[in-house]
Amino acid sequence: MVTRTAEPRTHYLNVSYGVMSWLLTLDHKRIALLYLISITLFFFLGGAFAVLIRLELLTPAGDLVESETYNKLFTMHGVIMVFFFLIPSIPAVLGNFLIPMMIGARDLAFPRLNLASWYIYTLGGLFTLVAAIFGGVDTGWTFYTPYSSIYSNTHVILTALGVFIVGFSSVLTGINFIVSIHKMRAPGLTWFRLPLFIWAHYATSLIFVLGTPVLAIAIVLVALERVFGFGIFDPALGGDPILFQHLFWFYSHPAVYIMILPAMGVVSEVIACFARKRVFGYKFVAFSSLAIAALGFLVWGHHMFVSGQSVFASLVFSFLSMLVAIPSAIKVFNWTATLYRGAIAHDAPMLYAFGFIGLFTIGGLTGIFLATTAVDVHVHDTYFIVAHFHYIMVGGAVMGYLGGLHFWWPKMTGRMYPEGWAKLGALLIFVGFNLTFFPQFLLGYLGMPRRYHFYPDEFQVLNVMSTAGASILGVGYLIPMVFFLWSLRYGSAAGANPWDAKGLEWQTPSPPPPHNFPETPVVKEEAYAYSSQEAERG
Amino acid sequence: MSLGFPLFPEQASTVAGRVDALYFFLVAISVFFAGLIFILVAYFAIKYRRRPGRKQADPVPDHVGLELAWTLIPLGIVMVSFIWGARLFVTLSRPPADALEIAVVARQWMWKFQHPTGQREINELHVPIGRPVKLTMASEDVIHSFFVPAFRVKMDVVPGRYTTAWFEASRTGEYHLFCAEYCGAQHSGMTGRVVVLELAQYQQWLRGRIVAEPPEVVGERLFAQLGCNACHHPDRPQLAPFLEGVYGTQRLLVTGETVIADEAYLRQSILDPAAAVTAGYAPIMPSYRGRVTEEELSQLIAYIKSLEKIQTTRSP
Amino acid sequence: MAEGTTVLEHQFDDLDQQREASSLGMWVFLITEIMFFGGLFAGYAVYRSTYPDAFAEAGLHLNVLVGAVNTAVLILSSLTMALAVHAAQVDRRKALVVFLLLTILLGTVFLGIKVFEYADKFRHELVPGYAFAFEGPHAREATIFFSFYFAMTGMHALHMIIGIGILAVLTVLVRRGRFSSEYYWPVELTGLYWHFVDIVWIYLFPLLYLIGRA
Amino acid sequence: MAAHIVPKRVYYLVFATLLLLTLVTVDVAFYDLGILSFPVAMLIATTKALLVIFYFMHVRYSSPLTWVFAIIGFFWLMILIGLTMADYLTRAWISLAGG
Repeated sequence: MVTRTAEPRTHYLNVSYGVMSWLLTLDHKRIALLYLISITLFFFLGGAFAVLIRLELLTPAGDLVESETYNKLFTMHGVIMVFFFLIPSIPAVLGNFLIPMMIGARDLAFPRLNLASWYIYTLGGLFTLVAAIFGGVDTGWTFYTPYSSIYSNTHVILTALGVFIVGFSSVLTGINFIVSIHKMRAPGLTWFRLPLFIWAHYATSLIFVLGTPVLAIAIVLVALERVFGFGIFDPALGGDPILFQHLFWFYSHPAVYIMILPAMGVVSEVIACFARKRVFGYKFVAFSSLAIAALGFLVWGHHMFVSGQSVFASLVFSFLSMLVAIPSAIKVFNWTATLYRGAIAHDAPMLYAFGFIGLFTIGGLTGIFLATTAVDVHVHDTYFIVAHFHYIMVGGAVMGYLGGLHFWWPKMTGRMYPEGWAKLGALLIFVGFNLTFFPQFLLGYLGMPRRYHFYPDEFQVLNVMSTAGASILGVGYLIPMVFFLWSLRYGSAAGANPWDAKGLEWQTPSPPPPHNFPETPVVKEEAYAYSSQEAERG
Repeated sequence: MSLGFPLFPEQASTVAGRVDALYFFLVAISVFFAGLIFILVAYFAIKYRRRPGRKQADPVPDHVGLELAWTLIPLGIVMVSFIWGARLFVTLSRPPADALEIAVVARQWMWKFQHPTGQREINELHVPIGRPVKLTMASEDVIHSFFVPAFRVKMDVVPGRYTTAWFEASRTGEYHLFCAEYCGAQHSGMTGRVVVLELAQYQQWLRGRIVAEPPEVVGERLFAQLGCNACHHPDRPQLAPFLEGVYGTQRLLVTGETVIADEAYLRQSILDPAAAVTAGYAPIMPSYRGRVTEEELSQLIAYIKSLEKIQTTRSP
Repeated sequence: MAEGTTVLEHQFDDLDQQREASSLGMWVFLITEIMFFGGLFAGYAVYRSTYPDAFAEAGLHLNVLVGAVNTAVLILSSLTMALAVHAAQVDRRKALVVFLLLTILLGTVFLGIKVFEYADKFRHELVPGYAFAFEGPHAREATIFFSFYFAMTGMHALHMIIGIGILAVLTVLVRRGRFSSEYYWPVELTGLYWHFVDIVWIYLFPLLYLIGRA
Repeated sequence: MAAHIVPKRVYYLVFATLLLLTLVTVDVAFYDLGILSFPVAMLIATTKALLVIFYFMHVRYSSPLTWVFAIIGFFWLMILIGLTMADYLTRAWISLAGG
């Protein structure tokens, strides 16, 4: 089972050396690492903006930075975290690395497109960074018209161009995943033998492909209006600024599922492995991913209940938004049921999975508040929303990403991370996260609007709690950063399958050879056949 | 509150309690399901932890009945929430007919209000208790949002059109008014207060303000200054329709469609007369876009609306 | 087959798999294109339903004859593209080159006519943001119509230019003998893209040129 | 799975039909069909688009997977346009005070 290497074995990391061997690589595993480095940079950049935001909100007065600066801070935080960290995070790093291995392929279908997608990502990132350096942008990550198209005098075009460009990288990734999953599966690997990680990424890729172009055209239209004076959303010409919101949220609501679906895929893998059980209700979990992707496109209007959208449309969107809660609930119940009578190990990836379930449950349940029209009227654009989407995006997506990173780190690097530190990091992140964002639910219902630079005094205590939590959260994020780097040199060798996990990616050495498998594997059993493994051993 | 800082907003409107009731229903649902999940996960994680003697899991077959249960039960619950919310939302969207009508103009970064009797306020709104108040809101620049947490009322103010909101204050006092839609540099400074007074105090407050002309009087003067009465005049029925009693009626358009002559229609007819011409008339009216401000526009509309009340004898 | 093996990329098992994957990839890409233009169509639908008269009146300022001729040119280019794919399938390299060049030529003619039309709009000051001298009661909303006219036809023209670029590269590769009846799908995929751009125009033509004619 | 080779005759036929339909749609545009003029124009355009998709783009001879993705594209386009219009076409439904 375990591959012993007497002499240095050729793997994807040592097959060639030099900067160019990385910058021109077509190997999906190396491209995944390129993405890992870039999105980590953006994560800490976005995090730095968050630190400044939380420090400013420590006191009710606007005393740390000017209002203009504060507005740029939350805008850059949102733009960078959403478009340059969360959306590419799990798909571009873990998905890129694992999908070919999980389906028993030598690479993705289009390796050159894969590399191109990283360059496009980098180019988009550069535009956004240049915009930030030249003074930033202050429209909010939502770029609402007519503020963005006419009134703002910051670097809207440069930033929007960055977002536009990075969209192409999403599209290319999506095409690559869809085609690979359809056409490159190993012999015997039928759809219902696929790991749930693959199902989740398939659903995610559909959103990439169907949604991203609509955001792209929305941005193009804003640019045409801003640069050339076209009349598209301009009320002075009879244009409707709300049309922009429709186009924007057609992508940006499903984008939330781009973030959470892959995390759900990670959690399915981790729970199955550490409970040593097949995921309960496999087909329901698999199809609920597709259901989320499909229904996710029908609900965007719940961002617009108080926008001046028609009352009838709001009711339709409210109804449809309720439906999307169901597949999410199905997943949570099935994960919980998977734990029943399992053999549960409490390693760090599993702690992240537990954290994910808890935080996603809260995020999902508060989503029902927002889908309920009359309650949303009150909490819309308050800190309740901020808390809700951070529970989904950070409590959900980032916990999933970190859990996945811990889980597959041995596979990616061939090294183990220090388990004690990892558990400490997971604990700090969980505690810090809740302390940061739970008070924001209370703030939101009290009525504190989002994007406020200064605020009435009575909101201060909860804001102080939130800032205190953020500092714990910040430390929590630094810990894995440090020990992952440490493990590259000092971590113990991992072996092919340190978790004794199922799945094709664990059947090849760590780090994997350049083309993943010595010969194409043939699949004879379903995913997560942990009990049959037991039977084999007698 | 003993904590020294609030954890729950005041209820100062007739709908606040109803919104909160739904909110608490959802909180109860959330606590139940989140609690259920947390307890089960924690219980399973401990009871079935891996230990000597428990290296492998017990196989548990899938259970379609369970899947159906946790599909259908949550579905039922969210449908309750949808229907409950929808009914309340429709209430929130329909101002009562007898409401006190206040014109709101939002701009970077202030709120301007005008009472039906002409009094104007900036960043401060005085309203009587126990009387529905309807806000007809317009923006001079970007999107803003009128938000009074204590009333549980929020509505975006969108440039180029009217949006409306309404509330009926149920408790006297001063309450926060926020702009909830990000609107630029001083967004967080675009705040104010709503002062709820007893009816007598409100009337006293109205009397105490500098006597301004009621909006319909200013509107009437504008109507003459802008030359509207050159065509909209009983002597020239072939040129333009009478405006007496026009507000709130069904209008047949040249396209064959009918519209209700509400604020939005009157606004459109002043700014873009050609967009919806009343049947039987030629599209000869010039646009007044750029020639009237949002406030003048609301005064003109107030005048046209007032014609309904003044005019008692109607041509047959 | 010797030629075939050189084009087989390492991640695929055989040429059939590679061809199917490439074809599926192209179709998925075309979906993104549908959604990209879809945003424009949705915006158009919103404003056309809001300002039907203004759109009808503004549409009269476009030249139906020119639009119809351009439609015919584009349909003809789709035919030559389809014939190019056919020539590639039956290994007739000379015919393939001829049809590709014809397609490029027709695409260029289309763009030439488009330039002529744009110049006309500039001359008559019907360009939002540059000079807009539309007369009539609907002048304001007509700005929106012409904004969409330029955004839609501009995006379409951009796709045409990209398509012509791809066709040019393809022609060079064909002359270098890179393709055969076994490995011809780059021609086919380019064809898919070209036909898609044609379809977009098939909708743009009635939406922009033909409304309000009666 | 060898590629299907479509006879050239089919291409010429499709081309002729497309030209004919172009003439028809131009001609029809000059008759006042009232509210029907828009649906008729779209019907003709869709017929033309389907001809191109089925024959020039070979979908008629393609695998079910290609059909699925082609349909998904247009279906999602309809979602985008349909739900957006669900807002714009119903804005007047709850308008005047008291409703």
